[in-house]
Amino acid sequence: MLTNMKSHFPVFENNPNLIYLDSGATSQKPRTVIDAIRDFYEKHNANIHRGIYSLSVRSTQKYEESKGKVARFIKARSPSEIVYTKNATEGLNLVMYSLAGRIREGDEIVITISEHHANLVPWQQLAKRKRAILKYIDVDEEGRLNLKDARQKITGRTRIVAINHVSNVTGVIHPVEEVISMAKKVGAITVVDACQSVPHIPVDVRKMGADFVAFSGHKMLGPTGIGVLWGREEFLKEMEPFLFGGDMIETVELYESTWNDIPMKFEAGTPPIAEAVGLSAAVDFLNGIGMEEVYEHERRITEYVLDKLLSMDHIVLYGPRTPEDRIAIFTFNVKGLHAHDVAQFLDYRGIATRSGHHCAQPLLRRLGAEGTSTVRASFYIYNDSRDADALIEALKEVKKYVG
Amino acid sequence: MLTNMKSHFPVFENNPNLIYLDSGATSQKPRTVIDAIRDFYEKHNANIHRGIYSLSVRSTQKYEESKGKVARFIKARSPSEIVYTKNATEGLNLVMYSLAGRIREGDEIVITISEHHANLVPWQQLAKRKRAILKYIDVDEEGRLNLKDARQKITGRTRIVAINHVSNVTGVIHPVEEVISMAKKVGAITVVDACQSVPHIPVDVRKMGADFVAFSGHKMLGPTGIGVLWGREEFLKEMEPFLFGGDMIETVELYESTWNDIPMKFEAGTPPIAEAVGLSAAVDFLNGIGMEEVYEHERRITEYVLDKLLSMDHIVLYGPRTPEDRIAIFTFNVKGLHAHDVAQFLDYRGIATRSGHHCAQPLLRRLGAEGTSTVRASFYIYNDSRDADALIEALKEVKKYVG
Amino acid sequence: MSGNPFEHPLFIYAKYPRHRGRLEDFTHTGQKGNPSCGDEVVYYIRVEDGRIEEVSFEGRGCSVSQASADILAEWAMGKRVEEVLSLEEETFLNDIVGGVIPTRIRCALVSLQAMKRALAERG
Amino acid sequence: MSGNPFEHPLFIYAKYPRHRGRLEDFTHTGQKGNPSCGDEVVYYIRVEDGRIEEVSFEGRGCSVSQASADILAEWAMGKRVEEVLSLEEETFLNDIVGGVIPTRIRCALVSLQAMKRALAERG
Ligand SMILES: Cc1ncc(COP(=O)(O)O)c(C=O)c1O
Ligand SMILES: Cc1ncc(COP(=O)(O)O)c(C=O)c1O
Repeated sequence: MLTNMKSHFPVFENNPNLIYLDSGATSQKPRTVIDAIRDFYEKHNANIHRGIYSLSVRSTQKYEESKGKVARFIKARSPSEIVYTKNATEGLNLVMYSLAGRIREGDEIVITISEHHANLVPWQQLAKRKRAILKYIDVDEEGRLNLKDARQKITGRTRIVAINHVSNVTGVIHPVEEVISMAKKVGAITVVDACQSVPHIPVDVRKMGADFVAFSGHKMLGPTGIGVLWGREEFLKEMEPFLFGGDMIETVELYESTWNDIPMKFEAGTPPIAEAVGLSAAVDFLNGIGMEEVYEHERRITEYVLDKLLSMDHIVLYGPRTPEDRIAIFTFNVKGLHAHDVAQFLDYRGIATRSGHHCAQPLLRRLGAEGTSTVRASFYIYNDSRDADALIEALKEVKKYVG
Repeated sequence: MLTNMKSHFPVFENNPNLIYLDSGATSQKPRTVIDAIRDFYEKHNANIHRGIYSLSVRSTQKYEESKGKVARFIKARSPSEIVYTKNATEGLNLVMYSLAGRIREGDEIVITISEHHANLVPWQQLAKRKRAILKYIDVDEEGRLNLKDARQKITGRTRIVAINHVSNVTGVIHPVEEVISMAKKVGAITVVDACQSVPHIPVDVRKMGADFVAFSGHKMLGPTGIGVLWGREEFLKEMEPFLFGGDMIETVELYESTWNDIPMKFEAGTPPIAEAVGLSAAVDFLNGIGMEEVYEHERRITEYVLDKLLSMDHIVLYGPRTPEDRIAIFTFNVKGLHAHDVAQFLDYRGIATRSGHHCAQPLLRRLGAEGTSTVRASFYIYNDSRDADALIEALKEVKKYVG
Repeated sequence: MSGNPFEHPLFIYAKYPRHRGRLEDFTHTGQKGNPSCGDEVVYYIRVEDGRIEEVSFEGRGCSVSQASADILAEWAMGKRVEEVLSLEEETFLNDIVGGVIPTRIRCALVSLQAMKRALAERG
Repeated sequence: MSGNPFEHPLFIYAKYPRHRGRLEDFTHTGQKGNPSCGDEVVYYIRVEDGRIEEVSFEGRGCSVSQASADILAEWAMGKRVEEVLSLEEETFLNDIVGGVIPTRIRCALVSLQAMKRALAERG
């Protein structure tokens, strides 16, 4: 297990009793990330591109350096395949809007029932607008993807396949490579929501084989206000731009414009500069640990927590009952108690969890979560077995209020 | 004149020789803003909405508080009219995409020749896509709006009028109220790009009368990664959402979704939370000075600089030659020298300016700037007459390299 | 409401509601749900001469939503319709429900909205 | 390039170009502009048996773009076409132009791109 991690995160110093189990929503930030942002504003702050003065040169270099780091982190071919967005949601919408022109009536868009709304509602709305057919690949009772169903749903009429790499509800690591290769066979474009994978497991976008991969900075120790969209160069080059404005153009005539090279073509206006610098530091921090180690750490936590959770018969767990191919996210309910009440009790015990539908209403319905309200505890590198014990103890205690 | 302002901005401590005249591109950040961001990450960081634990309650409150402050700052009716975007460019694109459904072939969209690309390219592309007619209101030789031309261009077929409040090239404060009232008479929707006004002059969106007003946080002492779109409640309520995903929905069924209330309907995914907290501190800082005082300060600088610039016959100034109705932005060329070379010389003298087309190619062509490359010096609250003198001295010195 | 929610009066109220059920002879009914968490409240109300004679509710959800539904039913009985329609959120939350922590406000307001919807309909 | 641009060799080059003008008998020509600042370079090149015999250029823009156009013209003369086509940006910037500060790289590369465009065309 990783040890002494909390000491790198000032939030735990300032909230000594905090047991933070909501990293699935957003992670805490190490001191190095916070310092990098401050340092940027205090020493180098300037807008990037076209500034000819030293400050602007420095800020441009830092911005480019950040892209280089992110590119290497996910094994992209080049930093020019990295588009910075405001969050993962914008990245997924960008792909949807930019590909919209290729979708015709009757075309099929295939997603899974386990998508976060960010990788569901855009495709649903695109399908409605274009009279395309939206199809859902099913999961089993534990939230694992039904590959047989995938093979049936992906057909010669499928134009786009969009899928999450890791579910933010069940923690399942989906076999995206297999789904992508099915999609490739029929010539469909593939889009992966990697929000819950990039922070938690090693991700190699080239091995994965997808055409687009989106994720957020704030879930991987980085700041809010920045997301990453990786896109295969060929696609980025030929795609229509999405947001129009400064920096994404080459020339602007009164009635016509031409576009800048990638990735600038997709970065209209002032980008999240300080945020890029913060994200850079976050990648450094994760590299310092090693993503294999991050995954191992979560796997040990998973084994520990799963064992305890499954032994409590007042707990209903939504998701896999085995520790393979999953990260340390646990979504559950206490029989007879409402998720909000349980989450509030946990908070009363100093444990920060989330209750609600976790932006995945269709999945929670599929898994049979009544009213779609559930409690989610999600772990990250700074959590240890003491945090796990606190959760387990509190859940044992809750039993007395049941019924 | 405001005095001792630089002491509030750490960048000047760390770059003691820096004469920063590029606030039109992005402003420097006061210590209070930098501290607010750090404080947020170190003490309160959590995702907002639906978190039932204390940290999330605090971060949600800080986010809401930020909206309240921004709403009061621009005299909006309610914080629910404030949508946070990633930058002003996104805000303007949001309006364009959300209104697109109302535009038919032959409809007219009227903008001005002095728009920044962010308030030009979106409308140009909308017009192309819908076969609508894009019309430009002209400016005079000094960049002041031609109101007679506005009266001619705005007709019964005009559906949208989009205009910048203050030009980022000439510094002219346009009479937007008059243009808006012309637009109202014909029932057109009005969109104001207030990027260069909100940081520099008192802005009252209700008095202004527009339907939408967009601006950026990073130009008004706030962080990168956040912009503001104010929209009239009636419009926001009936408009189609733009980005789809978490938090902007009410219910998600497999093939249908319903939308959340405003402003959440327009804020898909994790918003710029730390950035909102930083913007809050920026608004406090500006309120501490008073926007009337900010404007007065710039007016005094303008009088001072204008006088000197106009006395140098090797300088060609693009913009008003009088100090009325303008802010302290000066765009110019040195006769016989290229803007890039001049800007680099200024940098050599420690003066940070910008050279290029300032994302306003059509305006620079209109004003006769050859090759559209010009130097821009833009002042803000931390600049004083010493900064102005440094610029003037350097420009005098440059004369010897001419010809 | 803060601290242990299971030892809070609202949790007890939710467990032992006084007005749960469906009136036989209601003149007004109205429903409100919070789809994001599945909370739901339906009121059945008997109004006579502009006065609320009897109220009951059905629904499901967290303790705060169900308890405040019950409390509001109790409070409304005997009041005039206008009085209930003009009840402000702040007053409801603080003076009638007795204070609700920020995160649970949405839960509590479901009942007020259901009640207003019911009374706003012509009976 | 850093320091005072007006006392930098590139500025002098730009002021006193050796190869400005238009060849009468060119076999290749190519143009590249940087619309964002108006820099522009057009090359006129005479190639014989795969060897570059003569080069001239026209254009306008900042000192870096115009000086590097001139320097590249000088360098290219006598070289074989393939050699020029395989010239890398780094080498061009550092060894031929003599180093360019980051902000001016785009300015300097306009000429290299124009030259490659010219030579890539069939004569
Ligand atoms: C007038 C004007 N409009 C729009 C913008 C675009 O702002 P942003 O880059 O923050 O989206 C700017 C700033 O560059 C501007 O000056
Ligand atoms: C699987 C998944 N997809 C998408 C998102 C959306 O990310 P963001 O809110 O940063 O846009 C999240 C996070 O909430 C997520 O967990």
